[in-house]
Amino acid sequence: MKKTKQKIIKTFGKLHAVLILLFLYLPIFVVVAFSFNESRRNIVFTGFTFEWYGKMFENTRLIEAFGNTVIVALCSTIISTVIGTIGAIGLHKYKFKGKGIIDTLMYIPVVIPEIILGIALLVIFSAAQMPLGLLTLIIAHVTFSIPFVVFTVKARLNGFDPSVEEAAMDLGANRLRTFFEVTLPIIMPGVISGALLALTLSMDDVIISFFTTGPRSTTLPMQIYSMVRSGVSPDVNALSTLILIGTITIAILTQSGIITTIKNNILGRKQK
Amino acid sequence: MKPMVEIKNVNKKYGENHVVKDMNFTIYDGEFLTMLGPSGCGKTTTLRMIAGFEEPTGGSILVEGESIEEKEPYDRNVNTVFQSYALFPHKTIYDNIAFGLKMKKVKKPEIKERVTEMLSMVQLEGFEKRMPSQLSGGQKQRVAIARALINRPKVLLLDEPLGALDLKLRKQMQIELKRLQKKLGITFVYVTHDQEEALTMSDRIAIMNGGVLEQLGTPDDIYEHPKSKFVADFIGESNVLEAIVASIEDEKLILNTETGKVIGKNADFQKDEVVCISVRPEKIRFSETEVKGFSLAGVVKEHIYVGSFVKSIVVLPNGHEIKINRLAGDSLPPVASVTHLYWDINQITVMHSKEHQNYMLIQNIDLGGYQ
Amino acid sequence: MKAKKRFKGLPKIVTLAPVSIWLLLLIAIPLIYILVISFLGRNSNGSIRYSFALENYQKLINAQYLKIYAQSLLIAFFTTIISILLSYPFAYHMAGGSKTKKVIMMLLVIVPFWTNSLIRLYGWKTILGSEGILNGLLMKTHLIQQPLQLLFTMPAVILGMVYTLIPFMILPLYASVEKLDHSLLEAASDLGAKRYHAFLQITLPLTLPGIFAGSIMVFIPALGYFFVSDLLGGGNNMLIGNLIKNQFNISQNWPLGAALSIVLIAVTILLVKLYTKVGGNIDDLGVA
Amino acid sequence: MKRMLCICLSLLMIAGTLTGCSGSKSSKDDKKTLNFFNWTEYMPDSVLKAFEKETGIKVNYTTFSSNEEMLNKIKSGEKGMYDLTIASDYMVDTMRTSGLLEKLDQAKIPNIGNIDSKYTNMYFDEGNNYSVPYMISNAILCYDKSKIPEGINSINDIFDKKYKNSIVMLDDIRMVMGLAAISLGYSVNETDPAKVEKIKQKLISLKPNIKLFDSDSPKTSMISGETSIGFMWCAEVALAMQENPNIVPVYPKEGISLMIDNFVIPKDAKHKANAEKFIEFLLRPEISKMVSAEFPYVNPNKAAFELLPDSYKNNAASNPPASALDKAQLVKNLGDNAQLYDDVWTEFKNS
Repeated sequence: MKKTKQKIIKTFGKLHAVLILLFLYLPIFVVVAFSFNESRRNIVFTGFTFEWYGKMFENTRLIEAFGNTVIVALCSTIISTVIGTIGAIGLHKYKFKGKGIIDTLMYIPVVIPEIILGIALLVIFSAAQMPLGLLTLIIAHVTFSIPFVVFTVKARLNGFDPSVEEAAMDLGANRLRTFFEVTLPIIMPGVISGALLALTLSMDDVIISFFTTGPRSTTLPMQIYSMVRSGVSPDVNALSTLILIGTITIAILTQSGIITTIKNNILGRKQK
Repeated sequence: MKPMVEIKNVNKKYGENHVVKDMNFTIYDGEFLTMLGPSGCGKTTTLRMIAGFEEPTGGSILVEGESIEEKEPYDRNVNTVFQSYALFPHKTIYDNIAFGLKMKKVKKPEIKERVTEMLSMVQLEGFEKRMPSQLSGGQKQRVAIARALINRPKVLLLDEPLGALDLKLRKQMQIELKRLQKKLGITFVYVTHDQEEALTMSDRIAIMNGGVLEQLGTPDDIYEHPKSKFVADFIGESNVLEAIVASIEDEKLILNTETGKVIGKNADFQKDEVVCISVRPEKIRFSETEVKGFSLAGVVKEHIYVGSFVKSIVVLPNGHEIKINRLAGDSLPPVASVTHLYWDINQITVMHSKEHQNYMLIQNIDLGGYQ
Repeated sequence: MKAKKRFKGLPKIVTLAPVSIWLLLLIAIPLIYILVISFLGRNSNGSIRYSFALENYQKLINAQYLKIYAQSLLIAFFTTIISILLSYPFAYHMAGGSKTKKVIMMLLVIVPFWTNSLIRLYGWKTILGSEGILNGLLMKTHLIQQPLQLLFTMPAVILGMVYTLIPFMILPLYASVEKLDHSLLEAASDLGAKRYHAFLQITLPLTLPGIFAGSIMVFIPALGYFFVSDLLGGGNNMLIGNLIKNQFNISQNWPLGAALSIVLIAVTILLVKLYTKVGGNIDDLGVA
Repeated sequence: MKRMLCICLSLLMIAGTLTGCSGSKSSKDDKKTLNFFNWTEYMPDSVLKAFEKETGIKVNYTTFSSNEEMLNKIKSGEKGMYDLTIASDYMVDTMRTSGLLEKLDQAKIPNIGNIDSKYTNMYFDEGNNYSVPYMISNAILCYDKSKIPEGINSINDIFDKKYKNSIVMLDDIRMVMGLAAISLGYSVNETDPAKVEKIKQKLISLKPNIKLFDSDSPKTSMISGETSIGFMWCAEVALAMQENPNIVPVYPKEGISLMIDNFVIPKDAKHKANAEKFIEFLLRPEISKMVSAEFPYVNPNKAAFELLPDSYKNNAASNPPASALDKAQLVKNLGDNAQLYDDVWTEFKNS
């Protein structure tokens, strides 16, 4: 009797998981499907066509926006990941007077309404006479990405054994070498998920980007936002489909790193 | 013998918590010295100060005559084996062991050769490609030692390396460590709270308590002649009695303990001074009648058979229990009978006692109907 | 010879300086700027009148605003509860799988995150519209004669919120369920606890930090996600997000908008502090 | 595996920077650029390309979705960031009084003569020293005659209970409240609290009939049949009519509210000359015709009007009857009463 009960729970669990994933992916199937739709309006599926993909590549402003987004997303992700990771290590290891303040400040970007953070940053940039452009965009994106990197890396640092660092120093590695040879590799999964989160946030932001960008540096989300405002037409769907495929490949590449290490472990155990 | 490590009035304070108080001792080249003491006695802190993970608030540490307390851990010709092994979880065993050499930019072929040699020394041939998570406790511990020794350090520091192993494996590792130390001739500084381990492995033991060096000496010197009540208590089992010097007859001391007179060996004690006597359980003998000079008697509470010998407990009138170990087969007074205790004065130690006032307090208790 | 004095503070400064300076410059200063504005007035042409005024905070206590706050809190509350009910079994199942399965399921949860959230909501609009796919199917199979009114209702807004925020609930839940060591469960059943007893007495309490962390990461954003209520709710009801947005746009009343934002931030920081008092581990707030 | 991972990540970065740099070729801020800040979907690409080809001036085109968004950016951003933008009538008034606009050099814009005199010398900018009308849009009603055969011709018709849950409205305070004001015969800029209270009650009575608010693209709900009555910009109605012939525009007899969008040059614009050149270029009849072809708003350019095809002329949505225009009202700044309207709107939305 106990066996079947466990089986039921297991299948229920599987079924539930599949339903949730379906729920998550339903609209994405629709978006991808309508990217091949013939009619201009995303209402009814009339015919199959690749027209929108072609049309999309001609749209130079779209490509330029995509270029800007890639630069901003990558630079802001790298900067916020670097500052966030070493910051998390610092916050994990050391106590200092203003620690309470920094910890509370860490939550502000998560909660502050985007429109007001955007305006406040714009006021600061103009007060500092900084010309609005890719640089100010990157600075703004780093500002709201850092907390997420710090949270994920700190979560990873939770189970970190400090004597491993001491062992490395004991064996002749200076502090910097220890960081790169020992600390960083161990907390890498935390750093990667922090970076992925920062990348996601940067590629989805519209309101803060609107206020902190200059005339020549519109980003893709802003472009999509304006296209959507005039009624979603299939070329937006086509664009989103391409981005989706792009991000899936990046995710598989980075995460597969973990999968292969797992495989090595399994192989390793067999060898013994 | 050339001094290898010199600790010169080293102090360490964490805020007001004075962890190491004015430590002074020397470790000689090729010696196996153990720092022994209860947890929190400052032994690990001292070790970490030699390794460079902590900086002394005062005093200096010299290795081969050169002061190193200002130096970074990676600039010191010293290596450490950690209690938690601290192997690099993301590197293979080969990379773990080769780490030190890689830092010294040793050429690849030489690294390969020395690592293979070290692996055979610790009986881990063929484990190069393994990950630390795939090894047992003993294997991990041996990799940690190999990783430290491969750099041919002047001094090897071991921070309770056998703590996590089971009894049988620990015994085996104790012997292996001793053999390795003798073979390589490297100075070992070993930290443990397990006194039996210290006694079996060390050339010399430094007993520490509350940040103070109680005694430094060979294992038998410490066992036979503990300098303080703490050392006597801490090393092996010991009966410690407080007494007052009634009179001195050339090298004999007539001592009044709370429940009777005993005799001890004189070593510059004054009359009426309060002293502590430390008597090893195997050194006390029973007697039907009172032996000359001794008036210590008590009721036999129980005899416990412990493999090769018998542990007996005798309760003195003031409730103090005396432990006596006799070889199995010796004649023993029956339980609940009164017996007289005596010993050979050369086999016990008399010590100056700090708790002087305490004795005065209990002197005039009426012993009442002693039967 | 004296070895060079080790500059002990270097690693501390190298690690903490960048993040602290960045936060102080680009978060603390805007916060002060917003706080200052929230105590100023508004000129007739919409610019800021630089004279101290408490009017903004007084204005907050008016029936309409309280109604909006209540409604937003209600929607955020329902969104959180539904997210927990949907995510818990999923996270539990995910934590039970093999290592590779865990990574794959984690990926499956994160990937939808990366397509533009607006486009995905439009996807829902196409599905739920009265001429949409769902209604079309139901009509075709004669289950219903009249198309159902699914869009522009409160449930549609909550569906949109849950859809956008559910990954924020699954990941911390997964993190705390995975940390749970299963020997505890065996111990419970060994002591005669039936399956649901074991769940109530052991699993649930131990995964409370995860639930609490997930709730905070769903509840707070849900208060501010005005574009979900505009798209799926047809702008029929106002959330705190809409209210704040209007102050900065149409009515050009920055000080009032600032005051509203300060209140929202204060409520959130209060929630986070409450969370730490309950013993939740702050680090659980981070994604697994 | 790790090495392969790093290689692909670095490849990605190089690709990103390449497309990025190629994208923003003329990063130097030289003479030959025009930073144009415009509404989304309000300027055909073809016109921008034609201008670039003819004058060699590269147009950096950034968009916003409401007058106030543009104002926020210009107000708090650095001076002279944008050379040209488009503001509705009341916004021109606000920006002019706040000193955010440059005076136009009339000599450089002779084509201003093409603009219908009805739309020049308006209250917000006598003598057009600061603004040049670009397009006029008015908020009108429309209905799907397949669903509502009896049709609609006045604002009060839509208050009928039978149209429950069937209207798509603009999500715009001034336009929606203006509609209710006009239906009561009040001005769209009514500030008398008693009258404003009446407007509020009237709006609340309309709420059950409203299915959704949508300023992005209300036409989608009309085309998809989600709603049978709509209150939206005339161009949206015109575009909806192309997709769904059943849709009929309605100029309610009580009158409509009007919005005139104008070219303006922000203060300290770096390329003022280029901006003026662009305005002059846009005022040419054939160019203005290109704009109306893609965005069927009401075109104030008389010269261009003649060139427009009949489909534009007899389409009532983009070419309103003269009678409707006389009674059209302009939305004005409310000054201190803005809060009054905001409270009404919040209560209406909450009802």
